[in-house]
Amino acid sequence: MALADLTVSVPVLAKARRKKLNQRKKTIVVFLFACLLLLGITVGGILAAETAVTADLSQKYITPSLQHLFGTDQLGRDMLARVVKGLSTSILIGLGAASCSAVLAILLGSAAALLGEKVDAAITWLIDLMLGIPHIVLLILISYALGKGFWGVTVGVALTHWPSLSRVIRGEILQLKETQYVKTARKLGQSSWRIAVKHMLPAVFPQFLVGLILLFPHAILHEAGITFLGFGLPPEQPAIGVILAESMKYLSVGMWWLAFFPGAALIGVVALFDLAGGSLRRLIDPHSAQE
Amino acid sequence: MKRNRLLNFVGKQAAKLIILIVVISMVAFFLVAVSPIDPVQMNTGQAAYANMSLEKRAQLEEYWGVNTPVVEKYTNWAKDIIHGDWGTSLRFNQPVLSVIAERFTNSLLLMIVAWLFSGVFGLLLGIAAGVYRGKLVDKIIKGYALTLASTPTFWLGLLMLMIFAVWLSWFPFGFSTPIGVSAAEATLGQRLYHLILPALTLSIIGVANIALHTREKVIDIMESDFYLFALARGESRGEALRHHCLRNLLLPAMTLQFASISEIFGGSVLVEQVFSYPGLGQAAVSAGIGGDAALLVAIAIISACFVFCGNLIANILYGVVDPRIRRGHGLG
Amino acid sequence: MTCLTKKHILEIENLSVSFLQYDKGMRQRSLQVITNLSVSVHEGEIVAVVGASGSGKSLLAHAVLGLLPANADVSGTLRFEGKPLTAASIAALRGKGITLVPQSIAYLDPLLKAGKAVRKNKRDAGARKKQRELFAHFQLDPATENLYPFELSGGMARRVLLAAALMDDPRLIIADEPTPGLDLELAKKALADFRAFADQGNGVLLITHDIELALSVADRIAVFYAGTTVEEAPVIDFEAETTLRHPYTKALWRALPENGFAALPGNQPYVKAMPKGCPFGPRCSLFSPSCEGEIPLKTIRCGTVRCIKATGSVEV
Amino acid sequence: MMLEAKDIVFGYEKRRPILDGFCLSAGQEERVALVALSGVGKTTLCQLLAGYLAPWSGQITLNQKPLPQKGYCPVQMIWQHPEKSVDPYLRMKDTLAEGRGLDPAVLEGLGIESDWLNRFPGELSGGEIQRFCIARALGGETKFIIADEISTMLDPIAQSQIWNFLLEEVQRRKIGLIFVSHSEALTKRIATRKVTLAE
Repeated sequence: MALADLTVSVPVLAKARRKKLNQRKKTIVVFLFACLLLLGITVGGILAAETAVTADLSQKYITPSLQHLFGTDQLGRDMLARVVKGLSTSILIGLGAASCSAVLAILLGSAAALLGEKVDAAITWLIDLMLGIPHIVLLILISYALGKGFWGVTVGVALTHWPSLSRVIRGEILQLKETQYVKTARKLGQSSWRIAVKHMLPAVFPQFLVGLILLFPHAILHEAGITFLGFGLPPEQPAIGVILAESMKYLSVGMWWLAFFPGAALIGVVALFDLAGGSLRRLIDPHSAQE
Repeated sequence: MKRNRLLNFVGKQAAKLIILIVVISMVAFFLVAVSPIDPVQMNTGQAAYANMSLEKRAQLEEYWGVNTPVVEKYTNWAKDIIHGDWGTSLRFNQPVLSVIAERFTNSLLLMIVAWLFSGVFGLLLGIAAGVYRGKLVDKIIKGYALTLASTPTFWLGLLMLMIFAVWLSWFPFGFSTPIGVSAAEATLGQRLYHLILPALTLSIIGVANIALHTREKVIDIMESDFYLFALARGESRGEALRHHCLRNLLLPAMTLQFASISEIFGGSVLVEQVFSYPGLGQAAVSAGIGGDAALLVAIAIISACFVFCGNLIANILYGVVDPRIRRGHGLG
Repeated sequence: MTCLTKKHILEIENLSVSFLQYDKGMRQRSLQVITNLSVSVHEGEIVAVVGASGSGKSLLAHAVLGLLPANADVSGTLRFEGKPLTAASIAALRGKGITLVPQSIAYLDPLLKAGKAVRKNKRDAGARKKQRELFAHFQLDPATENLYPFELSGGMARRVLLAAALMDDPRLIIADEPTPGLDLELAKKALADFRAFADQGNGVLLITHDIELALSVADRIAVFYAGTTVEEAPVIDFEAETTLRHPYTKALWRALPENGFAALPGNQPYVKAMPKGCPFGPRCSLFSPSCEGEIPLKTIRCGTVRCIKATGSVEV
Repeated sequence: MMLEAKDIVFGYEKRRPILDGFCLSAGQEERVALVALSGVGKTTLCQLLAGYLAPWSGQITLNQKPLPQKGYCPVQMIWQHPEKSVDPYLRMKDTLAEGRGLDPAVLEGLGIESDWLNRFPGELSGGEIQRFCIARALGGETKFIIADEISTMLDPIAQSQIWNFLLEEVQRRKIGLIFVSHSEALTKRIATRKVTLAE
């Protein structure tokens, strides 16, 4: 570095804070680590499906030990296996529902921005309406309409999470439409289709991708919440919400591990998604190049 | 002129609210009507339902309105509501309005406490984190907020119950009044005592969002041209922050906090369930499980109105506080 | 005319600014945007630094005031009224000795009324009186102090910004592109205000891309090219090509619409691909291999130049 | 072929026109300078003339016909801020391809270096990008160029480079030029006619 060996004759007036580890490299590592871990949990859950529902009444109420890291429940089922299976279910439902939601978001958001004022007004109104009812109430209604269970929760989460992302995408496209370069492209005779592909897609796609990943944690938390309330996955399935709802009965007798580990593990998964989304944003966003 | 504008504004908002109520009631009715869940079966239990005589079953189906077509049900409901009759909650066997009135006061108390607490603390933590960006304080606050943002509300509730009610026995194990004491007889002290844990749970979760948001805003301000100009004119960092930060922060923070009413409501549903706190959220859950259409619809409407009012207050306050709106274009 | 008899207010010697950045890959590199820049301002003088936009000259103002972001490296010798400056003494001078007139209204807090902004939130009678005097001096209506920035017109905003700068009786104003967005009339008025300030024995460092404007108001011009000042000359030297010192300045002169509008081929070098030695070397007709070495600053006829070929004689 | 503006009324806020009854008529061999005080909306006027904005009333015609809404517009505008008028996600050669495409004579005339073609706008200076914008606007069907302070942000050398090229090109191809500049010297040098906008 040319400035490192400055002599006394040229005083240094300000010195940049240098970071030891390259931030960009660190971000990539974090992103990959989060993705791998999530993949591991998902696969692990599928493998642990059998153990998670196997009851062994001789092994009831065991506090966490080396043999059962997370302890066992009232039927002697291994809580570790149940938690991993539950997380895996949550991740799959979260992925499915959030992806559907994101597709809805991009369809409605771009329709609002591109198909004229009337469509825009209708979709904006719908967005406001959806945001006007608390998520949970809407989830309860949708889940009830679909007879609760797997479909209730998946469709519910998919139908309730698109509005905010949709609004972002709409805003982004409207802004792009007003840029001088898009207006100029139009005057140069470029077709709407080419403008959409060449100018809009590359600008909207990163936003969409990050928005999608940041939808996962929301979807997962809502899935767990609604299941906890009794509107989601059925009680026989080892979902985090089910496990926690069951644990309530044993709380007053001090079986803390039934509630503690499943919840903490859920936080871990949600935080991993947040981490992945956040680091992806930092990788894509050109403004963070100087950080 | 000014009066006219005010009337215009009130009229517009009222029309918006009425349309909102109509649409939500229709959607809610439709959703309840298409459900495959049989309310009779849900409310009598498996065994009783199987042993029931056909006449009895028909009578109950009549009572729950299972066979009435949805349009007819809706028009009946709409006619009644114009006369101020919200129908009867079949689950609680009481007029919907009285169920809601009682539950809503409980919930409101809970939500207001949590809302104020999370707003004030969120703002303070956010400012601290933003001002000391990159320092230890920032890292701790950021870590705290990010962890909480990923924490399921109900799990935190369970944890609080476990620690403060079971292990330490500092607080009661749920409900809004001591066991055996009705709401009417309970003293204010007793009610507040029962309120602390659920309100705390809700606040702790609520802090995360506003703190993170405020932090971003503080950083934005510290990178703004006007902050730079303040420094260039010799104001110290502290002065520049005092002069330019709070004012520019309060507006977005206020909007965010009012917009978060929807989330606080959602959180209260879960927290009430955990703490067996007899609020609106808990009523929504049991109405949903029991197929209590009238109550479910009413709760959907009330919650939407609640959120609507929050946004409206935010808009009005914005108009009062922000000179660009106050002196520029006025309300609406 | 005798040279440099007046007292210096600000001297900048060998100022360098570089930023720590990430390339497309993952390497951290430092990007040199200002190299060995030297310029000085005397009492009663307006000195204009002219250069193309994006050439890094707006960083000059922030560098002198010590307001660059944390990823900047700054080095060089700054002297204010003869005393060398350190990072700490710069901070103490901000607003008192040196002040900034920014380029636009975006530098005013959108939620603060003009009067309060000018007073820096002070409420005491003294500050209030001073602010009102300044407003009166700039022919701003007294009601202006209760207006928010969004309510100010372009001309009003400019005068408010100037009043803000003068609030603490500075010795030196650094004006960063104070005229874009203003038409010629308003721009001339703005510059007349700077002239009046300088005539009281103060200094103005005017940073601008507009050479026409600079020539009409400044006493001396510093020409900025690819991150450095290649020549600093009294404005009178710009009346003819022959009195100028640096080949770039001469080319600049020839390119002016009133002097022939002649285009010199080539472009300013890219910051990531600076030539060795003289940055103008690749476009210079006088180029020789010795231009790739170190180029010292020469003083010739009351001006300075960074060119090894420059001589004291006036070519005809 | 004439570019004509008749009784143009336009504004951004209701009932507050910033242009009221503006008229202009320019031929293909003219170089018209628009001169006005700031705040009169020269950029707005440029956008109206190039068909980017529709006037409240009055009309802009080329050869007695309104400007085409679709396809290549024979009236092309060059903006004041080059970095805003190119897509930051596109390489310069792709931006260029939208208009005239790669014409070595134009690239050379404008001093565009070949390695700039593969760069993104963020890797070029404003003056360098502006050359691409000029090249882009000089398509074969261009009949009029509207130039809105295109050299304001450039140093005099770059300014003379691009103007010398542009002037030669419009004279050779008989392209009408309408331009805005606050520089008196530049206006005097280029314009064949001066149109002053009153407030």
